Formats: sequence, C-alpha cells, structure tokens
Amino acid sequence: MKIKIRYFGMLTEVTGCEEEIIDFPEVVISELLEMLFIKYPKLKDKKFQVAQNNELVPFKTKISSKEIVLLPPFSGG
Amino acid sequence: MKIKIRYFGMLTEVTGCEEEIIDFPEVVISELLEMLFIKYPKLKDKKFQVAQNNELVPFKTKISSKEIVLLPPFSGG
Amino acid sequence: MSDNRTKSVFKEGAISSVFIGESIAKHQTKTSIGAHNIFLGQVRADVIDNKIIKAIEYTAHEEMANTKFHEIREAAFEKYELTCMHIYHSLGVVNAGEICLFVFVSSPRRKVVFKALEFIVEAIKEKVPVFGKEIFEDNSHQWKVNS
Amino acid sequence: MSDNRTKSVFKEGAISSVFIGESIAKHQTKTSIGAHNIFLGQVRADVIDNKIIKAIEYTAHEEMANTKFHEIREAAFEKYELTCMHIYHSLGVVNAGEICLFVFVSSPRRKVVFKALEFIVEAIKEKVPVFGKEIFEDNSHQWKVNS
Repeated sequence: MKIKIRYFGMLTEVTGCEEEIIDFPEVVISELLEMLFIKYPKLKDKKFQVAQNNELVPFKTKISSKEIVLLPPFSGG
Repeated sequence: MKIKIRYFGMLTEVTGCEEEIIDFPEVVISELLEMLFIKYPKLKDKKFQVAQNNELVPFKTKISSKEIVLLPPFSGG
Repeated sequence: MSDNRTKSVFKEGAISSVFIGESIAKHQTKTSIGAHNIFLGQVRADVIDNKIIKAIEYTAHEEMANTKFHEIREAAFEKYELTCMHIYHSLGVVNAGEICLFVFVSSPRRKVVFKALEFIVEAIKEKVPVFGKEIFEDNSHQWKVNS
Repeated sequence: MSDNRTKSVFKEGAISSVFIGESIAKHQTKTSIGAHNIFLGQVRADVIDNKIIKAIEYTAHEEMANTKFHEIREAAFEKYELTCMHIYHSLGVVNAGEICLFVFVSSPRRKVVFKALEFIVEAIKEKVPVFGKEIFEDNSHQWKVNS
C-alpha cells in the first residue's frame, strides 16, 4: 500500500521534506511510526500528533486514508 | 446658603431645567431633597442618586459643596 | 507604559470605523504587545411598541464622568498587566448602527486582555454618569436603561 | 444570521488595520447588533539570548485547519447568541508589530461577546494546526511554542 506522509513545522527539519510516499504493508499507525523512527531517529525525540482525514487520531488507529499527517505542537495566533 | 442643583437625563423632564440655584438654610442632603419633593412632586417617584464633589454620597451626608447633583440610573455605552 | 491617561474620553457624535482602524495602526510600533482586545458598543435599532429607535442622544455629568474614567483606568492598570488602554465614549446624537463606545486594551499576553476589557466595560456601565435618550423614528423618546 | 461561514480564514501576510476598520464599517448596517468584541494577535519582538525576533513565518495544514475553524465557528454559534463571527489568520511572513490573527464577534447584547471571543481564541490556539517559525534578526530561527 502506498501512503503519502506529510510533515509540518519543526518536523520538516527532522525529515528534510514536507511529504513523501512510502510503500508500506502494515495497517496500524504505530507500526508506520516505528518505521519512520528507524528512517529518522531524531523523530523519536519530537513531540507530535498524527492526523488522518483531517482529524487527530491515537497511534493505535488503523490506517484508513491514503494520507497520514505528522503535526508538531500547534502555535497559531 | 446658595446651592447650585444640577439635574441630568430624565430628571430634567421632571424639573424642567438642567440647573437652578436655591437659597437653602439646611445642612443635610435629605433635607434638601424634601424641599425638592415639594417643588417637584414627581421627583419622588424617580430613581436617582446624589453626587457632590464628583462622588456619589448617601442622602444623610452633610452638604459640603456649592453644587449638588441629582443623577438618574446610568445608561452609558 | 500606561500612556495617554489624561486624554479626553468623550467625543462628539459617533466613533468612526476609520478612527478605530487608525488607533490600531498606531500600536504597530509597540512591539512588546502580543494581544489587543477591543470592545465596541453599537446603537441598536430596537423596536418597542412598533416604534423603531433611530438614534440615542448621550449626555453626561462630564466632570464626574472624567473622574470615574480616570479611576477605572487606574484600577485596570493596577489589576492587569496592560501596555496601553484607550476609552472613547460618544456625546450627542449617535444613529442606529453607529458606534458609541470604543474600549481598547493591549498587553504582551492574551489571557489578561479578556479579563481587563470586560472589567473596564462593566465598570463604565456601572460607574460613569452617562445618560442615553432613545429617540424613535417619530421623534418621541424614552430613557435608556442598562441591563 | 450566521453568515460568512464558508469564507476563507487564511490570508497571505499580515492583516492590515485598514482591513479591520473596513470589517467594522460593514457591520454598521446590521442594526440588531449592540456589541462587538475584537481580538487581535500581534507579533512581538521578543528578545531571546540577546537576539530579537523580527518576524514569524506561519504555515498550516490548511485542509485540517479549515475543518477545525469551521467546527469552532459552529460550536460558538451553538453556544452563544451571536449575530456574526469572522476569523482571519495569516500565513507566510508577518513582521513584529503586525497583526496575524483577527477574531471578530458581534451580538445584540454585550455579556455574550466576551465569553464567545475568549472561547474562540482559545479554541484556535488549541485545535488549529498552524505553526509559527520565529525568525531572528540574524535570520536564525526557533519554533514558536504557545503558552
């Protein structure tokens, strides 16, 4: 399954990109994150939340979208 | 003792004036009011407060200013 | 930083949106400010017994009102960490839809501005001797009562 | 009366004082309104380790942000008796002293506008995925953290 992963704010400095497409066989977000932690070891030290379908979701959620988004703490306003 | 009495808002419709000078021998505001109630019987039905020296004062206060002000309920803003 | 404490509060007639915009612009050189909060009172065209209010005519005991505005300003600066504060109130006729009260507070941080603005507006309504005469379209009137 | 619900919230660059003044002017035909409350977020020139912040560059997850702005708007109209509500947030670079957030609520009566405005501003800070990059005068940066 090909998934687009998007990064925002300070996370883009860890990954060096704003988005990437990863071919990924697993079904749960936490498994995807484990893979990303191997690819980007510094990501593990960052505070972030995950959204899919424009909603924040717990890490144990099944992937149900073609797009997974990693969001650092919000700092609008 | 000559005292200037000033009226504001709806009270000016009861007294027909915004200010008047009254020659008044007494020393307490409530006594002044008794006299005004005789002059303007409808004043008794109105809600108002009294100020002297730019401060609201109880009716039992002694007159210590040349100017006594009758103020209906405030309705600014 | 509590500047402009002695500026006059009363303005003849309505307070224009251009004046409000210019007041905001003047604060853009004050780069310690992080949050502004502005209250605007606008004259409503209320309908009472089938008659529409077309304007409010404001009068005030000006000397006492200025004393009270000054006390409210001092109390707000004492209570809250404000960078600046401005209060303007109309005197004379303000038509329905026009602005009669403009209160503007600024602070480095946001949480304080909400509390400070409400404190000031409520104090103005309660303590300042201003009187509104509500004028209907047929030129009859009634005296405004604050709730 | 909850108009303008679908207007876009994000604006490229700073929000000008003229734009704010014009927004106020547009509400003067709505004569059921008695009270407006406006929050403005302004970029502070904070000093951190002897370096001055000269600007904040904002980015956002726009689709999710618009969903969240819509939810906040619906919740506020549900909770409070508002005549109208407008939210604008900057994207891109906003210099110190310039305005990056403009929230505008209006209601027939004043008490509700204070509560509604604070509710909306706090919800924006908490729920909307916007990210501020604080840029120092030497062009180094740090990521903004909301308190």
